[in-house]
Amino acid sequence: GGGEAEAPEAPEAEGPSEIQGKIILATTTSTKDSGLLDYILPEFTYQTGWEVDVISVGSGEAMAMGEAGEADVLLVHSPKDEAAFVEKGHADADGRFDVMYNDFVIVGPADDPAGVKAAAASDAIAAFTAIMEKEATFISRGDNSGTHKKELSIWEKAGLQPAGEWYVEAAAGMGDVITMADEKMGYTIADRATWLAVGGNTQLQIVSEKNPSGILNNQYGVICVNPEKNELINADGAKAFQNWILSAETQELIGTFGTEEFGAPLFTPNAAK
Amino acid sequence: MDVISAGIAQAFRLILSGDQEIVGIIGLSLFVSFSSVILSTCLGMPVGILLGTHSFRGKGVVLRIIYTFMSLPPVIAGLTVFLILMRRGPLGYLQLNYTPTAMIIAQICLVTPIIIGLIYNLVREKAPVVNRLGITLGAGRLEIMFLMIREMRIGLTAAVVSGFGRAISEVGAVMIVGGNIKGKTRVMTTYITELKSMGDYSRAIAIGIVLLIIAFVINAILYNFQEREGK
Amino acid sequence: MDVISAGIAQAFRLILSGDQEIVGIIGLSLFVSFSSVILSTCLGMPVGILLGTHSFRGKGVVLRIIYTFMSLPPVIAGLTVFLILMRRGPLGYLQLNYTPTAMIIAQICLVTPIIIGLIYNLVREKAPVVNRLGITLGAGRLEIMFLMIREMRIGLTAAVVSGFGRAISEVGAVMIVGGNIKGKTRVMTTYITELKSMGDYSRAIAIGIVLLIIAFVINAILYNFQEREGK
Amino acid sequence: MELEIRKLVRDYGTKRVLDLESVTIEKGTRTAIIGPNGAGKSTLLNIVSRIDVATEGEVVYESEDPRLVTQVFQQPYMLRTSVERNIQYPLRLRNWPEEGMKKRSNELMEDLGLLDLRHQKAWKLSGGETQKVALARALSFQPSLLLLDEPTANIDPATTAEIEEMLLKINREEGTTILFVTHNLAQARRVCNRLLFLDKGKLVESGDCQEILQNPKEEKTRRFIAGELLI
Amino acid sequence: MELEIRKLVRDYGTKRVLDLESVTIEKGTRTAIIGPNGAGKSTLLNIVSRIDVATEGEVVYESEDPRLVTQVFQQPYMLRTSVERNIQYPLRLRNWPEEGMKKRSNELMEDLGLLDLRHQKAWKLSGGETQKVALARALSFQPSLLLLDEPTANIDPATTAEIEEMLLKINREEGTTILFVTHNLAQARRVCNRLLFLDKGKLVESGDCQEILQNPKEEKTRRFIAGELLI
Ligand SMILES: Nc1ncnc2c1ncn2[C@@H]1O[C@H](COP(=O)(O)OP(=O)(O)OP(=O)(O)O)[C@@H](O)[C@H]1O
Ligand SMILES: Nc1ncnc2c1ncn2[C@@H]1O[C@H](COP(=O)(O)OP(=O)(O)OP(=O)(O)O)[C@@H](O)[C@H]1O
Ligand SMILES: [Mg+2]
Ligand SMILES: [Mg+2]
Repeated sequence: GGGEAEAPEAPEAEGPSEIQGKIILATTTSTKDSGLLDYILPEFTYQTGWEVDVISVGSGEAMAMGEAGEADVLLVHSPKDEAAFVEKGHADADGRFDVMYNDFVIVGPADDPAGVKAAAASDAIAAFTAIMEKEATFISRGDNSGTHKKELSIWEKAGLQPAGEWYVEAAAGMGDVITMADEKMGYTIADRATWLAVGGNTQLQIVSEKNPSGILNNQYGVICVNPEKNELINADGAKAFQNWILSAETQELIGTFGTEEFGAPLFTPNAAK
Repeated sequence: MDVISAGIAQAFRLILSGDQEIVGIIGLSLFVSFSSVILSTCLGMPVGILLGTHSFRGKGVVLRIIYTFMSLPPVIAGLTVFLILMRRGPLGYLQLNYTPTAMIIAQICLVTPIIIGLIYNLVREKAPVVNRLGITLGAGRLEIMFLMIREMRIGLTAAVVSGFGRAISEVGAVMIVGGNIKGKTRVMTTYITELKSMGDYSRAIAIGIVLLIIAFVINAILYNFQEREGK
Repeated sequence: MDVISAGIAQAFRLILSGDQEIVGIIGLSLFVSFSSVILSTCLGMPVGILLGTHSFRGKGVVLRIIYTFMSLPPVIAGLTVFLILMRRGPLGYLQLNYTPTAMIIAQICLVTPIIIGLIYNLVREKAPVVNRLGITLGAGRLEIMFLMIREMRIGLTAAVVSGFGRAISEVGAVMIVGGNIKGKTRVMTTYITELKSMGDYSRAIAIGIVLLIIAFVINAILYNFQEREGK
Repeated sequence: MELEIRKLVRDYGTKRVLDLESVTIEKGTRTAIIGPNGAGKSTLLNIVSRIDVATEGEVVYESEDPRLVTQVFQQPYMLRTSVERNIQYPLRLRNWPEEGMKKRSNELMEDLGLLDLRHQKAWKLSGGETQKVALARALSFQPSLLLLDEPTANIDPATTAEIEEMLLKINREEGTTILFVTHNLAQARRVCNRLLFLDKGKLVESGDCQEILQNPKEEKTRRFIAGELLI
Repeated sequence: MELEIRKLVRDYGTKRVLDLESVTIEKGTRTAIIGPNGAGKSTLLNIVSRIDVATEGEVVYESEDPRLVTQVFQQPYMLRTSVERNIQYPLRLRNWPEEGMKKRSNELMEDLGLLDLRHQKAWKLSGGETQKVALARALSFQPSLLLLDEPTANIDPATTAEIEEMLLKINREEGTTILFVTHNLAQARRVCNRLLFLDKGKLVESGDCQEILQNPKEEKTRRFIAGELLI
């Protein structure tokens, strides 16, 4: 993405702006289900007067919506596809910006039959290799979501091609897949936000996390959709959103989200300054 | 099971709490489902009655198609309406996607065939008798239609109730065209789905129970009306 | 609109290609829906007929509850069955979650009330006449039940077809208890949802059209059967 | 001339149930239609009252207004409302004022001994009561042509006498043309001045009622009339 | 004794439609039940044939077997199949062999002039034809008690004579007890040897048929019989 970082126009702190219209934000389920957007968006509307219709879908669909010009701005986590998206000219002139990241965790049954926790507590590639060697049940998202793409990239880096009875391709939502892993006493990879929300109800545990190489990082980016796609795209609102979410104040706000409930922030802001 | 009983307890707490957000969600559910059922009834009832009373070439095919559309998956109904209403779509200039109006349109696509099919099936046997009575007493076409409705009101009510059940419990279509936007297009079923995907099963079940209680109250009202009229 | 026409074209290509995976998905859809409809019919038809022919204290309440369950959201049906069948649930030892059996059970919960409600409504008016004929000709209870079924076969078929439409088009329940596992529990509707979430609209519509074509063929078969029998 | 029947044919599938040569019914006449079961008498009435259509031929009416023709069926259908409202229904269609309707229906109920039943549910009456209500309903709006299909078959002797009296009276006072299907030859003799004898869909004989009953020209008619002497 | 009616009362809501003192019907008798419309004649038959239940009192039968009692209704219901199969249905219930059924139904169709109609759809017959089929169906299994509700009301004179003949014959040859509702006093005189006169639900007079018709003891009966003289 381009490294441009305009200072966002700080609104006068006197009162709410007049509502001037709405933008459509297509995003992944994790940003919405984690509660992040509910936490930060009122501030955006208050400051700029743009209302936001949040459509939470898979990353794949979010980008399809962008491509079709159905959304004005995207907040997604599938960097490779995002690059391709920009390349093909679906983004506006400014392209894509990093916003924040959280991380993926590999979770598995309490008794950890593949011994991942002992062998590879912070090595995702070793963890996957151990699971495949033991043919321990592994549930894959199997739906081209950002999480699924991340999983596939780890298999690829490990030089493995998972297949067989133990490798369950369940194309369902993240929460469903965590539940399924619990039911089937298998492993899976999940984004931390969803894991924190759903994992408490299960008997699963984190078996591998915080890979030093950053392979388990879950990077979110923001993209304004190319306004030439159709005349209904709200380019002003989209740009205002992009500027706002990249602004120092918002980044700070993102950095505080989740501390109350989980004791630690769910997302780490990392907008390119 | 604890989850289910917790859900039941929570359902009652929710109802008693009168939480503004929940009230809004329930209100929108009712608004969307009632609107779509009323419009579907206006469309489907005359069509069902006409099919039940008239013969014409190709009627068999029409019926088969209607029965087929009783199997229309909500996701497909939603997707089709979405594609038609989308910005680049033929009706994009109306900017209806992600509004309750779009949700109503999508539900009409689902509910109308059900209402037509059920009414046709109900009317078919009794209609000829009512029809010939109407004719010999000097009723016009429209008057005969009203007579049919009055004579078969119990069965017709049940058909409409089935349509309502379908509309209020359906999630696939309203999720796609509505987008489950908080405070705007979030209805009970999309909220249930969201809660479920967040792993909050007991709250999901609580909302489900609230939905059933509402359906029960509505059915009870219609049923009482039937009781008084029928028998 | 391009997406829709692309979907239509793709639907025919899919059907003609005979792709093994698609064939498996269609087969499982049919297996699950037929099984649940057959079992629901076995449960629901006698209950519907008995409700239509007998009076007893509390019948009004029973009917209201059945009508209410016609509005049961699939997600709730799925979730409840899931919680009962889950590993830590009361029937967890059966290990049925994520199997077609669980999908059938969840669909039975959805379809049975629909079949009971529709049949009750259908039987109510005509049943007394058939009933008294049966009694005076010396038919026993069971024989009267069969007589009802034979006399009202057209309407009953339509009720069952409605139930089938509900089962085959439903996604919420089978998604939760089945999990949409490739090669195991993936059916047409869960596949459609998956395709949609991947943004592959035209393929989603193609599968939707395949589903409708199948429903059309099944309806046409039943309808032809009706045609021969009725009139 | 009230109406002219022009070479009427009616086929059901391959079965020809009516195949009449032309006949004219004069205004103000009282015509009996007699013949064995299945001769086509009801079919003829149905075509005249426009609820059935001829396969070939046509009926030409003096008046253009179809609302002046009415028919009382062999098995009358009662609207799902009170006796009184059944009788008033044709008047309501004609926008009579509430007052006038009340007066007219009271008159008719008085004549037919229905006053006690006025608030009863009409569809739960006994066989004879039903037929009386159907008659009152047909007479309410003073039709110019009255078609009756065995109107006193289920009515007790005293009431039968009253009804015959009534028919003669409206014919005399209002000039109502009457077409009257009956199996009771004595009744035909008492009430009618014209007669059509049908057998197997054909018009065997027509003419003056008394004359034919005394001196039938055709062998078939002779045998039919002789049949009555057996009983 | 074929059956004993013990102080029978039947209320519909607040309306008492039957309030009989005790009566015995002897085996092999032919009893006419006469009375004005709404007297409770059909209600009485319905209770005797067990399709209605008395509010108070009971009917005691000589035979325990309910399959020996049958009834022909005022408005008979035809099964949705052919004439022949309608007639054979009670035999099928009794597991008669195919051969025997064919023979028996042929016999009856011959007697009632139904042979031409054997393959017709029974529910599309004319009024009189319907009644003949219903009679044949009831007679098929040689019941010991036959309840008839105005069985010849819609039947032509020659066939009426044949049916009366037939009833006398089965009574004579098989000792069948006959309970016979009719408005035709001449018919009662021809067919019956006992008579019950009902009015407003009460038993006004009972005894020998010919005697009562010639010399009624009660004023009400006298007036009713005089009514026939008017026609
Ligand atoms: N819808 C129909 N389909 C087939 N056949 C029919 C239909 N309606 C009537 N018929 C036949 O047409 C013939 C004439 O019927 P119609 O009812 O006119 O007789 P009808 O003279 O009124 O006899 P009845 O005195 O018994 O009432 C009968 O043989 C009957 O079976
Ligand atoms: N289900 C019912 N609900 C209310 N009233 C009824 C019901 N059935 C019959 N009645 C009333 O009971 C009375 C007796 O009816 P029933 O049918 O026994 O008369 P009936 O003697 O057979 O008369 P008809 O000669 O006219 O056939 C009638 O006044 C009728 O209106
Ligand atoms: Mg007739
Ligand atoms: Mg009666």
